[in-house]
Amino acid sequence: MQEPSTPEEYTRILEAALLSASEPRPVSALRQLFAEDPGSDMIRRLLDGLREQWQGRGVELVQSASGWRFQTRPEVQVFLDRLKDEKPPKYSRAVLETLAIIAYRQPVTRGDIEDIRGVAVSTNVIKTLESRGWIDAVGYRDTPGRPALLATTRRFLDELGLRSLTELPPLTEIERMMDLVELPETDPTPDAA
Amino acid sequence: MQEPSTPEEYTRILEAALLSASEPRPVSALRQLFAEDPGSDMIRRLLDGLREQWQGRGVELVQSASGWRFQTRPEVQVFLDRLKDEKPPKYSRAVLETLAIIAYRQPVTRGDIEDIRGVAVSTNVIKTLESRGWIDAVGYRDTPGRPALLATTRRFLDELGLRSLTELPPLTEIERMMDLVELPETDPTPDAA
Amino acid sequence: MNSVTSAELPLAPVETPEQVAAVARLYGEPLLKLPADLYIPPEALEVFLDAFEGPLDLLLYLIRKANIDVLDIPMAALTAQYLEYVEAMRRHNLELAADYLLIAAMLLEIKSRMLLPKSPRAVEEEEDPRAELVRRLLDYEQMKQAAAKLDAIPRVGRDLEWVGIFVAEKVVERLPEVGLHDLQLAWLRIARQAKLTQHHHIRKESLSVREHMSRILRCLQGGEFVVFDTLFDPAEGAAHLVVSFLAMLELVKERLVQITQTAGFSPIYVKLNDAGTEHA
Repeated sequence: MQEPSTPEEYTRILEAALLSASEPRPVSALRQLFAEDPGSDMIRRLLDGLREQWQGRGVELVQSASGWRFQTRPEVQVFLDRLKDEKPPKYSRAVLETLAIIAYRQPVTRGDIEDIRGVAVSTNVIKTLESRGWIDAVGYRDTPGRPALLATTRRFLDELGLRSLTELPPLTEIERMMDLVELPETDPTPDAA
Repeated sequence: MQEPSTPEEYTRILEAALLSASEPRPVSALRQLFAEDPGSDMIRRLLDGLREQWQGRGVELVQSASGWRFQTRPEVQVFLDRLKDEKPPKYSRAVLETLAIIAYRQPVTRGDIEDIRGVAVSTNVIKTLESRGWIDAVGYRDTPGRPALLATTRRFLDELGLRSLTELPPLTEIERMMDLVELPETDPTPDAA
Repeated sequence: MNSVTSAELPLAPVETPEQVAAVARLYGEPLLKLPADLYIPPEALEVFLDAFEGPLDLLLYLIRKANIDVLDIPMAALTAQYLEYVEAMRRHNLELAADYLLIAAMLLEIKSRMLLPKSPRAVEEEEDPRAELVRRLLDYEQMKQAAAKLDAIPRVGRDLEWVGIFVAEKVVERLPEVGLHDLQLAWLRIARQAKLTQHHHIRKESLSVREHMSRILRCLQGGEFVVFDTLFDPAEGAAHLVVSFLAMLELVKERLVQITQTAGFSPIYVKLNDAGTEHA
């Protein structure tokens, strides 16, 4: 096949590359598909066009932390699930809360997580998240025992379809309520006795 | 999402299921996508339609013994290969020098090559060039051991884009570059006839 | 703001469906309601506690159920109730998690500090003793909500699948690419080496002659005698003929071929030089 010359030909190749990719593809990689580098602006324009072409299908083109990829739309999952032998894991509250603390407060140690949750964090919880590839140790805090500092991975972002941590759902406003507490103005509750 | 009712809605789900499957899907499995079994004839008609929709793209829907699947077309492989970050293999210096000697001085024996390079030529070097189809033995020199006379082949010229050996970069030029020019000897003396 | 004045917090009956769904199973039966008062059937206590992620979670639940503003906790009531749970755990010999005791200690400490009269001077800088507890409860609450939000984000494997179709690939061994430039460089190195050693003099010779030498040898490969004339193609032009002839002479000189002619004007034959045969 000859090198592409029209936008349609470029798109045809981009589409095949993205449909067959096992990983998200960054724009920089997609530029390498072509003997003559079309530049990142052109690739982005083509990707935007391709994304539009796929509107209304059961599959969509999305961009996450590591790049662009095709994925099925959540609406069709109910159908796809019927072909599955096993259900995907449902995570316990302990796992989800631990994940949330790592995601929003990273980097944190296991001790930090225990402080927030008020209970010991079992090793299994950490292992579950590690084996999913969602968290890993990014360093060690320079305190006794040198506990590992945990953070979320790029894969975590990719698997949740996020481009960066700033796309995490915003936390419920708590600061403002905290301020109220700090100003201890109302008389200490009389019923305390 | 509701159960599909129009052919387009069925196709949308089939397409998503096939694009996200890593293995070929038999018709029997695809029937299970739907709460109400549409029957294999209907599934086959929908798949035929889907295959047509994908005509002329970089990806095609194909049917094999184990079922239906999307796969890339052979024509796009050359582009996809560029995303692999393997370094192109390179010949060793020994191989390149041997090739150069055979190209410029053919027909030559292995002994000739060793004389010129000043080091032994390993059998592997010769084999590499032979298996590439770039050199072959065109005869044997009538000296003890009857060493093979090596020459470059038509294929060597083709693959380097040459019409004849005279299109190789002239040695005079190379040698002038390094101030090595020797007076050319006159034509081989005809006394041997 | 809160109007609860009784010493005991009323545990409102469970109404919110999301809580109901979260509660555990008991003897295979879904436990649809959390106990509506402090009495917990002994065999249900463990299950009941399993529904909570620890003491902070339990405290938040108690506060919620009693419809208390988390910023204005009636410490005495809350502490009393919490301690009842801890006592129930102890009575039933459940393994008392240290985490629960730790919070119990914290509650008692807050309560006692609130009972102490404040010195007028201290009032200014002294923080409400409950501030730390409230901070922890809100902090935990925030993360609890964040966990629910994270869980709601569509993720691969559960809500969607990644597309990765089969790559129809012809596996071709990648061969090194060689260009004219590579050959030129290789020769340059050889020549430089030769100059250094003076071991070998590189003769200059017409490449086309050498090309024709290879061509003629190839024609003779069968080992048969070949008619001399057939090795030349007059259609290629005079220059071509001359070069071919020079190549033939060179082959003879290098004793690579033998040329025979049985009689004058009879056909000349060319043959590869076999060992042991005489040379022309």
